[in-house]
Amino acid sequence: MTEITYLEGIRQALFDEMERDPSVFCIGEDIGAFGGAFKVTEGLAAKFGDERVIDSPISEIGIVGAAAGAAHMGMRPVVEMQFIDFIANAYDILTNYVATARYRAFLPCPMVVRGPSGGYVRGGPFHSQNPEAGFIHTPGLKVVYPSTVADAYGLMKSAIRDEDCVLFFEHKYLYRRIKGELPAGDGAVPIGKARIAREGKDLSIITYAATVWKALEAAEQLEREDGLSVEVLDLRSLAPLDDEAIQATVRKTNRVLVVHEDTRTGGIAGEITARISESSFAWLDAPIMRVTAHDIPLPYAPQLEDFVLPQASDVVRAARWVAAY
Amino acid sequence: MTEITYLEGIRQALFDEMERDPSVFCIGEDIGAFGGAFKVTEGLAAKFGDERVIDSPISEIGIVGAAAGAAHMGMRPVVEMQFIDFIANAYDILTNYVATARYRAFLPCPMVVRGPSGGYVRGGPFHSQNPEAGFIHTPGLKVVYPSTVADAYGLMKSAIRDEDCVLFFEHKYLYRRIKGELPAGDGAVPIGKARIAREGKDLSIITYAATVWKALEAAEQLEREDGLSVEVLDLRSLAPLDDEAIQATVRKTNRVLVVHEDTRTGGIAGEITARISESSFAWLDAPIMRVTAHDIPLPYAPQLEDFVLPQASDVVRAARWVAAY
Amino acid sequence: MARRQTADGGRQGTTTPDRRRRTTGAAPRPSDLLTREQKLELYYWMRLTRTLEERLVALYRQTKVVGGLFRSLGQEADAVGSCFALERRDIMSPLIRNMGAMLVKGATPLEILRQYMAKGDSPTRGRELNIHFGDLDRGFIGQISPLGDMVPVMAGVTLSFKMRGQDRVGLVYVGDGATSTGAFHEGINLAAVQKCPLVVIVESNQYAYSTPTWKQTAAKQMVDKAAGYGVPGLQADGNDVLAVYDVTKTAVDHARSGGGVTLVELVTYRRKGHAEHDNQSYVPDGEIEWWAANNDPLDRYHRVLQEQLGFALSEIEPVDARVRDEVDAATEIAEQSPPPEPHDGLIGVYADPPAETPLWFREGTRAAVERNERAEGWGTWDVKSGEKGA
Amino acid sequence: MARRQTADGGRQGTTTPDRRRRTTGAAPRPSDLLTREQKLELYYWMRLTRTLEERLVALYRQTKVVGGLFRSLGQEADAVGSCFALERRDIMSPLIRNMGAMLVKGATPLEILRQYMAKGDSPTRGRELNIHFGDLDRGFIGQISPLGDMVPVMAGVTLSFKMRGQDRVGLVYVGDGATSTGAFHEGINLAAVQKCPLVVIVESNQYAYSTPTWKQTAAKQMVDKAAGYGVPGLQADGNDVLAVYDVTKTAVDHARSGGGVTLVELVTYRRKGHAEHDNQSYVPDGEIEWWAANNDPLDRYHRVLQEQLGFALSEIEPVDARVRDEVDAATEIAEQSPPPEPHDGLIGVYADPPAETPLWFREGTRAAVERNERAEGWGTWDVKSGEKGA
Ligand SMILES: Cc1ncc(C[n+]2csc(CCOP(=O)(O)OP(=O)(O)O)c2C)c(N)n1
Ligand SMILES: Cc1ncc(C[n+]2csc(CCOP(=O)(O)OP(=O)(O)O)c2C)c(N)n1
Ligand SMILES: [Mg+2]
Ligand SMILES: [Mg+2]
Repeated sequence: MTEITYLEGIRQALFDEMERDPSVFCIGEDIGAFGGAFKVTEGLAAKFGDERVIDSPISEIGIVGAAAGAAHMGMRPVVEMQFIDFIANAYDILTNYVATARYRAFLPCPMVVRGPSGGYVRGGPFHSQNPEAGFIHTPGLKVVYPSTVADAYGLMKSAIRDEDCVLFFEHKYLYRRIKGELPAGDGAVPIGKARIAREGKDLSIITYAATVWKALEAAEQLEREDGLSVEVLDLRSLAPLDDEAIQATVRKTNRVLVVHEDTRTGGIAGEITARISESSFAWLDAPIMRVTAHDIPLPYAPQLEDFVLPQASDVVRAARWVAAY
Repeated sequence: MTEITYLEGIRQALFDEMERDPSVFCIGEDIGAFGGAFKVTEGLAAKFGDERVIDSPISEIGIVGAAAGAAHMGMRPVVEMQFIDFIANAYDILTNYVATARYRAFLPCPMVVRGPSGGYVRGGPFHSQNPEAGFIHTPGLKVVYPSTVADAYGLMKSAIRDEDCVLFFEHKYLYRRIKGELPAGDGAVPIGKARIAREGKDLSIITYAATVWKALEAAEQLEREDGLSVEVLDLRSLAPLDDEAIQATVRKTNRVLVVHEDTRTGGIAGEITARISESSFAWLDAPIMRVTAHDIPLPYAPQLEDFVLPQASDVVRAARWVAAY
Repeated sequence: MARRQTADGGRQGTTTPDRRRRTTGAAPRPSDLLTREQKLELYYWMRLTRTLEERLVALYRQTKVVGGLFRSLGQEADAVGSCFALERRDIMSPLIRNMGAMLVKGATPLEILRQYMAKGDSPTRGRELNIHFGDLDRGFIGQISPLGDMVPVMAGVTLSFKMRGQDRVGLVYVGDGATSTGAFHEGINLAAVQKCPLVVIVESNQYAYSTPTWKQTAAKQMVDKAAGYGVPGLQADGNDVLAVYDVTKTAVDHARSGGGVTLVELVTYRRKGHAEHDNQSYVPDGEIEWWAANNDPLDRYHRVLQEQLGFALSEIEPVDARVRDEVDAATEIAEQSPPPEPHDGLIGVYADPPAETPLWFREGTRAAVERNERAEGWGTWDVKSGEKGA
Repeated sequence: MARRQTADGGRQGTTTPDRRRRTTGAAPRPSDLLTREQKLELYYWMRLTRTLEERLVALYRQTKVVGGLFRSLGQEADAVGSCFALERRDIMSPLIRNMGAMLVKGATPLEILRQYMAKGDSPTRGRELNIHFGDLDRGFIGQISPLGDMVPVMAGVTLSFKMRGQDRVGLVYVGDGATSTGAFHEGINLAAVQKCPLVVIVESNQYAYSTPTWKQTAAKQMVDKAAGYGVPGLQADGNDVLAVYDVTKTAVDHARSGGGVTLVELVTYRRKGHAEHDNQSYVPDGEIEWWAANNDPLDRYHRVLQEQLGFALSEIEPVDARVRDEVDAATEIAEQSPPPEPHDGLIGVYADPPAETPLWFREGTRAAVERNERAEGWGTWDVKSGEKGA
């Protein structure tokens, strides 16, 4: 099999699901013939036609609401946010309408909202966001954020097939930087299951998305320079969280670092810390510590962005501290 | 001095600040002659005129944006959300425009967004929300949520005088249920400082808003029935959090229960747990545990609402568990 | 804010049937094609709406209604006449003043009574308030509180009709106040561009809670918004049920034949407050009385039935009796309905997992309910007495 | 989607000056009252816009521009002519195609160059991109990326003028695409109801990124949206700088005299892609060339200056030279500017506390920058080569 990029993995999943199921369609700004700002949907309109790959007005409320309505009627819409940052515009309709549809009204609302997320690409404060925390806070939504090609592909398949709304965060830093093969067979990756990205026994790093790669880089350095055996758990699914996998790694290594690119206060690391504290307090040999971005709107200049976002070197420094505790 | 309600405390602060500072004005739906859905602004239009107590169209984006623009020009707007639930509609402009104005553009943006929040009042899924977690996650915003009359009054004064945007959550269950006196003098309460609502030495309950009262009720019962001495810390300010006060109570009692009315996953309790874990791990004699609402859109029927929201009896049960650990 | 309304001002003038546009002319009106049964049915639905709401008021006063109570008094023609223009397979999304439309679409008084009383066997099993419920099979979708959101949702419902080549139409109601929301704007614009088979009904009932329309928009009339979306705009007297039917039928036919969206403004008047507690202190003296005396949709249609459509009083009166009986019967059953079981609240946030597990600090089933308080969330309180206003 | 445009279709027809409305007639045009110096100044600002953008293209190709580069080629008249109608004390909010308006308001080429290069002494000290910056003293407010948000913000700016009785006016630009946002709708509606002294300029440049206007709205023209907000709507040829000035001045005067909001549509054409990387594959053949050859705003005004306003070539050419010199000088300084200090990024999220403390795992000042990558966030990539398109 040939290697493809993370972005191609997503595109391939869209392609496969649209081919498999005629009720799947895409809607978003500039996603048709143009293929989207990042070309994720390139080729889809040519293959499936304008009616299934719909260029929309600049209306995030409109397209999310329309997706919900179509989903009620049996369609399976995939909504693109041109940048995930603009999901903020649809916060009301996503958290109030979509998330509650099944519970309050027994309305099925199977839909995916996807878009390029995250920083490390000099996108500035409005093209680099990680808004996942605001959505894992909302019962009724599922949230995934893959870090590998196989997961990008496999989670998109599961997201489209899921009976509820799944927010699918794509890390734009990874779009073309990482390559991998797709597994043989269907390749769907279940939502709600974490992945051990690297086995280890001295310390667990729990993370997701781009910082999985920062953590792996740090883990190698720690092994090389400190002889530390670091386990890296890639959450993949943020809602629901894989409590079992989190518990397993914590009880194995007894030391935890939670790493994410999102800002610190109110980020998911807090939730993970609380769950570990509740379930595995007795297993902890050190405080659960967090490596995150600063609580600052992400600035644009490379010197500033790199300072505000967590880097592999930060993970190394923090891991040494936790290991030495 | 006579006792006034929590609601009257807020109204009095609005009145005093509008009188003191001609740049303060109010804008919101039905807040003028009608005085607002809960009558918080009653009498303000009669006193200060239609131009300073503006009835707006149903446009949460519009009024938050307009407040920001006016704030840039030196005004001090106070925006009412008819129910705080509708702040979701302004999520983009609050988190992207308002929160970042100072940092990215050196634009002052002193404004208050206030509104009736919280449950226990049979308001159903869209008139009972506690959306604070989505906003403490946003650098650049401040968030307060008082539980007493004096704090309702004093924090509103500070919020209006603050140089940045303050989200002021008012608990509608407390509006007319609690009474108190205003302190002599100015009475402004600094943002960022917690309050010890009850002193104790065996266990700390960290909480805010309506559940402060549930915690106090539980503390009394625990004292009476178990001889437990429970400290209750009322956070008052959620962003910034009072790390010092949190640390002090934790290091004093060594056992912590974090209680909030908000849903569990992604609620502020996670953030508080993480901060305690990081700063005071060595002082902990038991896991930090959370008492929160279920991860469910808040249902309407009393039987369901009471089941989904945390009750004093839940706090009692949880506190016993933590105390016995 | 210089612009002011006189007590009986221009607003009331807007109710003459002649304000209907583009539907006048020599061609027969769609309502001419209704059968005698259908014409009487229109009366039945309006009467059922009013009687059922009056029953709810009685239950509200007995504090058997858990939350607020929302009336459509004076707007029954608007809701009933418009929904009557739909086929069974069409989908409709009501707002808080559209109980009449829901009844036409098959919602039952029993469901509505149970829902208002937050019963365990109500359509939402106690999860949602008042008439916030729906049923895809009968063709109506339950609203949520955040105003405007149903417009993009219905854009999507009707987009699916178009994509699948189904011969179905959608209809969404929006209040004059809710036209100010971003959701309304994005939804109707998207539907217009996509030529979705959607009818958008703007109910100009002159108020949004306490806010008169002139504080809501500077537009002279709501129908002026149509051109900005490139769709036809129609306007009708919302208190004339046949006029409402006619204008909506025209829009529905337009949608069904591939013409896309129509914006229909129905001019009417909200005679009760926003909700039952609202004392309407903001309404100019005499305004409500004027409408009650001169422009009640039921009174008007009662006269039309007799004077223009040739119905005898003996044909109309049994309808009133039938409605009373039906509402009585439903009330009796609804009052017996059990409240929801607390644990039922854990089911169905997601399809998978199908239920939440009880929280760690809970053991077994609880009965935490101490008292059945009315949602303060809906109340306008009298500050002095600390009591809720009437 | 049946509606289609021909390559040189109706769209191009919209540029004839005669499409200006309500500004034609016997009365003198506001631009007739401009001095000779001012008329030449208009040319200066347009030339400066173009030359500065061309310089930025060169710097972009040298990868000295950190993020994307946004051109206003072909729209210089729209930005310059409209902003020229403001007084010094008025406040303007630009969008991405309004560098020209910012220059008129006093933004300097040096600031813009530093900003694009993310320098530490740029107006936002490296925090924000390209022309996202402002200065209240000079009367312009920096935009943010989420489209539409500046409309409610400017509603508030101008509301404050009204509340304080200040003799000031606001002007906000919005793209044809951004008219689809809820923020635009809520903002203009609120401003209209409040009769804020605000001019809303819709730049009909025929595209929003790759999306042609007919996929954005079914409205026949953007100016049709005015009636829905109850405000006057004016339209002008956006490539005729004097027509732009005239129509905007009319709207500004209307606002200043208490008349409230005007919606002004300027019909123009975006000759470059959304950003520099965009290869405009979606544009019909010949369309760009047609506009370049027949309707370039600088060419047109160059001719007008000579043929109608009596300027000699010897008066115009020194302007071009002056602009070149200014841009050269600014480039030289900007290139020498230092990058921001990492720790400067900790300052000023709040007034109080004035700075964030460094995170626990950081020690001392870091220099984490490994390479100066261009924001992939702005790029359309060539999938095959893995390279960014030109
Ligand atoms: C987005 C949003 N903001 C505010 C409210 C609070 N609210 C509920 S009903 C109402 C007035 C609605 O007026 P209108 O749309 O004219 O409908 P009507 O009640 O007149 O039928 C308001 C402001 C809401 N439900 N949603
Ligand atoms: C709310 C929002 N959605 C999407 C985007 C992404 N986006 C940036 S520019 C643009 C096109 C803007 O088109 P238009 O408003 O016509 O302005 P123009 O570029 O033509 O001047 C889009 C979709 C955004 N910035 N904000
Ligand atoms: Mg209304
Ligand atoms: Mg455009």
